[in-house]
Amino acid sequence: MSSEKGQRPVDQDLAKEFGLTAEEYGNVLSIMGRTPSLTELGIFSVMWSEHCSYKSSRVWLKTLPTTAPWVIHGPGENAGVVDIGQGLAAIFKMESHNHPSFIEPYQGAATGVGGILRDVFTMGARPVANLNALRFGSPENPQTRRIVDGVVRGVGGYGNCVGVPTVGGEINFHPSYDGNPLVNAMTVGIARQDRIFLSAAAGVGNPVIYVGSKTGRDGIHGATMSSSEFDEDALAKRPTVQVGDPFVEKLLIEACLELMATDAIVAIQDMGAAGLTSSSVEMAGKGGVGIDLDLDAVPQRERGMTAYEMMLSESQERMLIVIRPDRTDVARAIFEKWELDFAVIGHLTETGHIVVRHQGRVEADIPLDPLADQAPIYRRPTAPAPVPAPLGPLTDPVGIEQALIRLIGCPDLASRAWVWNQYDSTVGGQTVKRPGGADAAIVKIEDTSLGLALTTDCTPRYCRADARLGGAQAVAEAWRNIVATGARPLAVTDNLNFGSPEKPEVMGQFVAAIEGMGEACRALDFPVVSGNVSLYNETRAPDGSSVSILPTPAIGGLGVLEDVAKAVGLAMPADCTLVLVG
Amino acid sequence: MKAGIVVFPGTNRERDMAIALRGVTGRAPAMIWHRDTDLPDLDLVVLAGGFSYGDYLRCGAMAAHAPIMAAVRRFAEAGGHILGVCNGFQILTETGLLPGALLRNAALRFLSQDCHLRVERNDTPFTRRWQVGDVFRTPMAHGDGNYIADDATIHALEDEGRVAFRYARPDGRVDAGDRQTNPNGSVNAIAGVFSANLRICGMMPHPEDLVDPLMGGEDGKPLFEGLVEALVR
Amino acid sequence: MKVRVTVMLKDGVLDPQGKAVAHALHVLGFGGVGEVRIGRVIELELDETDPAAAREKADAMARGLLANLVIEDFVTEVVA
Amino acid sequence: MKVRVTVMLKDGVLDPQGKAVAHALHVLGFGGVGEVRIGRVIELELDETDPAAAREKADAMARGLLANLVIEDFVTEVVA
Ligand SMILES: Nc1ncnc2c1ncn2[C@@H]1O[C@H](COP(=O)(O)OP(=O)(O)O)[C@@H](O)[C@H]1O
Repeated sequence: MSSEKGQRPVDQDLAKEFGLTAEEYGNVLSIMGRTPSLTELGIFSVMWSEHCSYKSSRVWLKTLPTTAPWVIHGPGENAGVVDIGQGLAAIFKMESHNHPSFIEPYQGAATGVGGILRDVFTMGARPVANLNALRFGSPENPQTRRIVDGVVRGVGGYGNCVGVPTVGGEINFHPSYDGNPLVNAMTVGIARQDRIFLSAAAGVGNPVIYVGSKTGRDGIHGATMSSSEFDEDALAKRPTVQVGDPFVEKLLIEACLELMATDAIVAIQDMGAAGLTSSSVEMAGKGGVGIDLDLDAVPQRERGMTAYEMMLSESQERMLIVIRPDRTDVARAIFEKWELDFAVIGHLTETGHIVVRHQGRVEADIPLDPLADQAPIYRRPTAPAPVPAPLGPLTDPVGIEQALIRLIGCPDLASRAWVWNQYDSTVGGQTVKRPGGADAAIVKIEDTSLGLALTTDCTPRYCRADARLGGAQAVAEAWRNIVATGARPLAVTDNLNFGSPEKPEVMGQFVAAIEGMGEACRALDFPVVSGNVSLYNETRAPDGSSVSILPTPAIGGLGVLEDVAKAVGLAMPADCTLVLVG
Repeated sequence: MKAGIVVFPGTNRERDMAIALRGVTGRAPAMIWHRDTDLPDLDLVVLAGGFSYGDYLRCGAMAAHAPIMAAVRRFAEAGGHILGVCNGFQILTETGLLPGALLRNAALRFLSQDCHLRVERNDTPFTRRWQVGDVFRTPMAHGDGNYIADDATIHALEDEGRVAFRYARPDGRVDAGDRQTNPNGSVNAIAGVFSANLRICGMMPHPEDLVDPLMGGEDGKPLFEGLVEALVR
Repeated sequence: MKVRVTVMLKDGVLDPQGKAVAHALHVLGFGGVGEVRIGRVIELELDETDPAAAREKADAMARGLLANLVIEDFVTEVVA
Repeated sequence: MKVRVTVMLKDGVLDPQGKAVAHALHVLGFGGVGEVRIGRVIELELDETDPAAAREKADAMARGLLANLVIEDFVTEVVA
């Protein structure tokens, strides 16, 4: 791909293909004071993509409540961190992998699980539970079966192999997801509060090390693609699909946790979207230092990779670590023990620039501050979304028995056992309430009396009827599901899945949903500590128009039980009385 | 009883197994690294569940060749006791320490659910805490648990009483053709087998995940209690 | 007529299985092993007597079901 | 030298995957499909120049790791 592009001059046309607007490209030119190289253009385009920069959502996300006495780290780190007592912290986040799951359902879902796991263990937590919130098209659509099958296998295939129990989730069906399923994966991990690892780089001269799998030409431009509308064109342009390797991820978890038990790490970050680019830019940027990378040292899976390709590759199961120089050998020994790649690929500098060298040439030299500070922020126009017509009176009274049978049989309410029976929910030996066992899954914290209550919730039809109430309702439902188990709700993560932000009515839904969520979170003292935004979830209708998905602000809730033995489930003992409250 | 758990790259139920063993022995089992070439002084070697080497190629195939397995084989030849659960069972068949092989589940899907096992004999260290015909509940979680062997091997196993456990209904009835009770399609509903000397036992389900009422029951505990009773020195 | 469809991952797509097997062969003491790629073969007994027609049918099956063209390539051949 | 090892379940061993594929092909409207068997192919890049030596090496790898002779048969062939 780059060999063709390499021959093309970098100009506004190319910038447009990379997803930058004319104005954004103008800013690139003024920051650089010259025409950027291809690699530099690639770095700007991914850092300023919707996916990495949150340019359409940032102003609204800021309105969410994010603090409470028990919040240790809110949004801004790889995952949210809350105090659960006894010196321990729960670290959790939810993330989407919607577009990749449409292209290749198995690998899309699998790598989604892999990505969110890395966000959590990169902070020092051992992952103890996975959840997943899935939305598929109409069951009548012939594509739906294939996508459901691939996604469910992919979630299980990855989670089962890494040995993290999948303990809960939710599934809905609606035609608006026909060409755009939603795959939102959530991971929860546990760490000691005094052993939490952050991503801000520090210490000029400190080595930057690369660990995990080798870099290939996987998913180049995935980040910019996940921020653009999805259509036939995108299918044709698709990058090499990323294939997940859960076996390597398992080794990476063990190796990182082993290294984290030493004092070697200064900062650590997983390579997620736009791998090497976003991890190095963010780590150096947050730490206010510069970073020099030598791409010749990057472990490579394929021959002849260019700087552009290496910087934008989304190969999975890789991490970037800033390390104390005198601990490099300790670290190397640990990664060799786990049979993972390990390479020193650069060091921190005082230049405030990211400098990328390859085969004796400087392929990129970008000042980090303006790259971050001048990232676009949009306050896009909003308009009220059309309110669906009221449902009208019941015209076909079928009698209560038939109604019940229909309800139980409908795709949105039918048993999900066929799904959760493909997920290993007991590995780890700490699962107190498995899927279907309680309103929220309950996982015991090993060697303590503590338990976590975990749930994901959202009712997209409510959000379409009234995005504000729908957003509030999703939060309230997560809170109720946690309370119903006897746990104390602590905090939420979210995954805001919406259509194109360039449609004012979609932006209207987005803003209203956030307002509703914010209100509910404030009222319940249930702050948002991490999350993810997925926009441009659109499919092409037969008439050529673009249809947005139902607004889907998925909420992942977490609560704590001081005494996990007191957790309450759904099973009704024979000799009990039924009471209705509320 | 001194127990040790072998850890391969990709093993992921070693912690569950350690908890179960600690519960009955009162002390933590030794964790043994796949690259070691010797075993410490042990009464029981456990091959735990998981996805050794990702279960790539065939489940257990690559682990069967790990350096530690030569030591495990010597341990077996010297009459040592070995328990292989799930991936551990697959590894034992791949090394030839137990007969047969485990194919993809009949429904071609990973199955994570509770099943019921019927105890086929109780004069072994693994089963002495049960009565013959007892049924206990246990979780299972695997994609390749469909036990198969050639006819001669199956006959030999049956004739010599080397079937340890069979998938059964809660009332003890076995129906190999019924997917409800024999979910992975195993020949004769075989869920676990013994070696000829009855000192090696491999099984697919996970008794180690049901040893605590908090996790839903203690149905798997007799296996570990029996081992302690039999192997205590 | 028997047709064999061989399905392999496309060049450039990560092959975790192949990687792990290459490593294992090395550990087992087999030297001189370079790249290892793992694929699937599907042998189909087809009700056809004309080899060209049989291959065409197998090609259609490969495109429709047997291969995942997003990440895999396939080859068909008549074997008997 | 490139060698291909093809591993198939032995005759007589039930192949549930093959059965499922046969069924799926039928549902997709492909008629005239008899038995379907599914196997694995492993392509090895070997550091050998002599085809006979390369095959011998691959045979040893197949016996040692690539095939489980309890349930599987294998064939090796030099492909390049
Ligand atoms: N994708 C999934 N993965 C795992 N478990 C799931 C999934 N979808 C639903 N479940 C589980 O199925 C049960 C019922 O789901 P749902 O009907 O959404 O619950 P509720 O309405 O009580 O929140 C819950 O235990 C939930 O965790």
